[in-house]
Amino acid sequence: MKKIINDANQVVQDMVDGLVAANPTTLKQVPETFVVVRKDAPVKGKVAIVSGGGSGHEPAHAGYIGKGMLDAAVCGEVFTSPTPDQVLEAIKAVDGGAGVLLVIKNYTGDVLNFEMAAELAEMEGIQVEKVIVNDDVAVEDSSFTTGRRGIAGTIFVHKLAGAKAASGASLEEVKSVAEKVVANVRSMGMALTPCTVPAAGTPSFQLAEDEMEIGMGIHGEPGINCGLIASADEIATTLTEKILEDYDFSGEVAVLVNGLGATPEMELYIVNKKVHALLADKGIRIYKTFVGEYMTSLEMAGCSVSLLKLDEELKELLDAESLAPAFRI
Amino acid sequence: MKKIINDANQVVQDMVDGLVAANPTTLKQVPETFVVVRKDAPVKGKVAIVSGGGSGHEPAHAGYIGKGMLDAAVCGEVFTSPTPDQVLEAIKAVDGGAGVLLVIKNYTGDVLNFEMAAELAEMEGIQVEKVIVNDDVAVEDSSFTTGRRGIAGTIFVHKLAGAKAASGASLEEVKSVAEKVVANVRSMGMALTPCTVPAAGTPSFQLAEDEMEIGMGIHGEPGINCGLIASADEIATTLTEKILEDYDFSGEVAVLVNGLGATPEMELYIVNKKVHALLADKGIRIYKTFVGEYMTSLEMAGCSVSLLKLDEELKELLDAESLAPAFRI
Amino acid sequence: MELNVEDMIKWFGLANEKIQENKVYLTKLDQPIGDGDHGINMARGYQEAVLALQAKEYNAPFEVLKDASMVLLSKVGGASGPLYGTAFLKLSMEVKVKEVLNLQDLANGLEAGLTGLKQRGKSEIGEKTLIDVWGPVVDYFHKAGFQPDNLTESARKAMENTKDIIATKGRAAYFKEKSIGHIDPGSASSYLIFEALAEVIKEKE
Amino acid sequence: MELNVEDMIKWFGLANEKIQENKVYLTKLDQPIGDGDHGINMARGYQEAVLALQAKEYNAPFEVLKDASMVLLSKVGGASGPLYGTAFLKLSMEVKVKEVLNLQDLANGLEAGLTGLKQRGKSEIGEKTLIDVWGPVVDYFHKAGFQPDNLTESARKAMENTKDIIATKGRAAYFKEKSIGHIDPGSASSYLIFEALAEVIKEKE
Ligand SMILES: Nc1ncnc2c1ncn2[C@@H]1O[C@H](COP(=O)(O)OP(=O)(O)O)[C@@H](O)[C@H]1O
Ligand SMILES: Nc1ncnc2c1ncn2[C@@H]1O[C@H](COP(=O)(O)OP(=O)(O)O)[C@@H](O)[C@H]1O
Ligand SMILES: [Mg+2]
Ligand SMILES: [Mg+2]
Ligand SMILES: [Mg+2]
Ligand SMILES: [Mg+2]
Repeated sequence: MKKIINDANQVVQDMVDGLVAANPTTLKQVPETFVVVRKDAPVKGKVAIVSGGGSGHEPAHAGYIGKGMLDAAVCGEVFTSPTPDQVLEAIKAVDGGAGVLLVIKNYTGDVLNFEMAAELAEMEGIQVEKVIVNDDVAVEDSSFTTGRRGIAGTIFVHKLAGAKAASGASLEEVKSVAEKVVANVRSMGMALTPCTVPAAGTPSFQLAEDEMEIGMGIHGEPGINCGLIASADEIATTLTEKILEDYDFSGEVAVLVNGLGATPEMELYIVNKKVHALLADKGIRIYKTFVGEYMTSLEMAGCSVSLLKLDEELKELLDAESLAPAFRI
Repeated sequence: MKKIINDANQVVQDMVDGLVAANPTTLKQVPETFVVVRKDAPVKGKVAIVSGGGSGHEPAHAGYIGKGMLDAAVCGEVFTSPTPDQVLEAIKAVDGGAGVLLVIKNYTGDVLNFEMAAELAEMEGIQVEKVIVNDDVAVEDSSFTTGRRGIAGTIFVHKLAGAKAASGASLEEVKSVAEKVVANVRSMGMALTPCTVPAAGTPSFQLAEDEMEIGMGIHGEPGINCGLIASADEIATTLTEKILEDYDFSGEVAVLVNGLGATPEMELYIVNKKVHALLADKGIRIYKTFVGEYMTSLEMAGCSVSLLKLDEELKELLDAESLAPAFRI
Repeated sequence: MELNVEDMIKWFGLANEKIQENKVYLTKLDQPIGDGDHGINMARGYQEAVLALQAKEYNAPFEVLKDASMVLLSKVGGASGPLYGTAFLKLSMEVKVKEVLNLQDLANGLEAGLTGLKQRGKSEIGEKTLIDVWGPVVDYFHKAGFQPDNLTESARKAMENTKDIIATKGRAAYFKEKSIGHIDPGSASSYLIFEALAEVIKEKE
Repeated sequence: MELNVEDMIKWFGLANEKIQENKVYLTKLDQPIGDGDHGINMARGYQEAVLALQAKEYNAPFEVLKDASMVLLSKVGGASGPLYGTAFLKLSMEVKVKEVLNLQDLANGLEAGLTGLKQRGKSEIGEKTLIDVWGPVVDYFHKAGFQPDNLTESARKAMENTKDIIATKGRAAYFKEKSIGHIDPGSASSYLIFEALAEVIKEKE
């Protein structure tokens, strides 16, 4: 394991300190927690948006804190959902009286911990709603299992719900935008290499020098198949087609080509070229494209593609101002 | 070599296509070149800023194109300086009549190719000035050798010269700001792993599982020493102290903690925490901090620290609006 | 056989020792069919729980259980944190007021814990989760002829049996058929916890 | 011995073959003391040069040399592109108008190329660059008793000798003492180019 860290058990602490130090005018930490909130929180009368999850997915989620996006991010231990008390602290720190929306990626841990926090917050008289993001089409859509994972498409939920909240909308309205985004976003990823949880010290899985895994989750959970490494065009095609099979994207879309951590931006642009060609072929219009690292998996090499189907309302929300450092609009 | 590419000899072509496809409203490609320019180029009456170099350092330099920063970026082959004809095309595409400033990282290839392009442009009646960035304190400052490399500090030159140009300043004034930034910026990097030029197929150097290289250049050129991997605090201390030994930074500074490609953002924040502590100890005030991937080396793991000494003029230019996607202010 | 406050504290202490010893093993189990943090999570949570229990005076077992459940809830994280937190909270509520716990109390308490686990996890026996150890253990407690060694044995068997199950809940569910052949990490930590309980009971006999 | 337009084209063709064959080797030389692209750069540039030369009619060697230099300048990139581009441009200018080149013409032309290299690279003999091959080669051309095989031999020796030099120019300069023991990649490509020239001359004898 080669990492630039001090103590494998202190990485989240050190990261949060370094993050807040880097953004002293826009971020603050809730004392004695790994909760990071807008410096000006709570914003009176505005619905607050809280997200979070295990650490190791940076810039998700703390990079999305800012006017027009998140009010708080709860940083769990690496790959470990944060605990209910931490989520509760976040909710309390940002509630401006108009209620709080929790944006939860669909993993058992996140769902359980955020749900418990929501119950605790309601007991304290705070109005809380939640939305669960499950954009990963690599996983079968089923009500008998945990269901689909939440991956990079989550960023669109942050952005659009955040824009709606910034516009002064009610909790119900913000939640309904978030649900609309969830209903209209699909993603799929792939990996070339594993990653190592610092405190574990060894990679969480193995891929041979000529192998890749299609459909990989952001914690290294496997995908649809492990096969020989393919070309960028083939990879882009596999991911895009699986997404298009799952949902009718005809009309206009936003595209997100996301790097998992170790993949050079060059390669993401190569993938983007093919995604554009594929969508053009199908007559799907691309309204906006985002290429970069938005939802990572430590130092995993790989990428994901997300599509968000847009209508006039969603376009306006996508274009609204965001001052979040990792998603400036 | 595990890469998401199609043809190792076509990566720059594919990347430029994917980049322009992602930014259709802000970027355009000069036909039949790897030159990317602002969509609205040439901006009449504004001094234009052109930079570039070998590819593989993304988002440098095309990510810095935008109002308030670069007008054009010339993308060479991977790790290979672009040729004079390409640089000339860039100069011609962005000259708005007020002249063009070339921002060159100090490598023999970049210097030679950009200089030849400048001569050709002058022959065509375009006013061209150039500034050479040599911020890497890992290399001895010498007039008998090639001298110091240009690394991540270059981004500050782009930003501040770009802001000056946007303010309507003359070529001479823009050049003098760029030179002032060069005089006041210092950087140093380190690496944990090598990277692989796609067309070469094998890593350009080796580092054992317990080794790191301090003072590493962005093409994998070696540094001051190769030793056992140290803690984030030790690494931050080594880099920061070497920078502080080289130049008197007392007063106010901007900090840039830059990832080389494969290093998780988490680790960059851990380094940032220590850099802040060290500067605080020395009574150096931090005006602004940037943490992220600004000048990468393909999939190399590692980081660099840059400091820019600020005065009122430079602060104002640093704070000026930039619409460049990779450096939004 | 009756367990008092001290025994409860001993239970958590012993379980903690086992979890610390098996931290790497539990994490390794979570690598092929999870995200490689289960040992880290459990070790962090149990360590904190033991510290918290040492720092306080208790009058009844349910108080120990409640405090432990709160620490686990706020220190383990992931899926296992709220699950173990819930299980011990339900166990605590079931045995409320009692100053000592006999086998019947434990049986009822653990059954309440199991019910809590199922509700919280929206899951059932046979989904390759820690429930697949809690279920057989509760059954064993309800049987006549309790023997600590047999408790350990039935927990161990239950844990081993999770190898053959296809996961349908938790992170391992993404691995589908590939989850077969691997022990569920949560079942392994539950086994350690029941092994510790068996040892505490054995000492009392 | 006189070289005409066809021989010039043959020179670039032969040099290209050698460079393509040694593409990996040249890149490998550039890995320990450079950035691992020299073979890729030279192979790309020479391939393009040969294609360009085949597509046109020429009346004199200097025209071939000028076109080749322009292609190298615009296709090699890196440090070596402008250097080779400059060298061949200066060579072309030196032998301008002449319809055939004898040994003396080549000697003068290569010397002009060497001067161009030094100016462009702001470098001298002994800095572990391709100049360390061009220098001895020019010297050899000026000597009496020219023998193609000896040209090759002196170029090879010069290339080998770059092993012992500490680099002070180009990317290898960052390696300081560590650059010792490694052949300079640019010297190796220059060696191949002169080996090709020697073979062309040999055929004419
Ligand atoms: N829905 C569920 N119901 C019951 N137990 C579950 C459920 N989901 C996960 N688990 C248990 O949690 C364990 C994983 O815990 P841990 O690795 O700490 O959390 P995470 O999966 O969030 O990384 C699994 O091995 C399983 O026993
Ligand atoms: N200043 C210089 N003068 C002469 N030759 C140089 C100089 N700098 C570099 N070279 C030559 O260029 C070669 C490297 O070429 P190449 O790898 O293609 O470019 P780069 O170093 O830009 O990657 C070196 O081996 C050396 O022979
Ligand atoms: Mg986890
Ligand atoms: Mg190069
Ligand atoms: Mg886990
Ligand atoms: Mg090179």
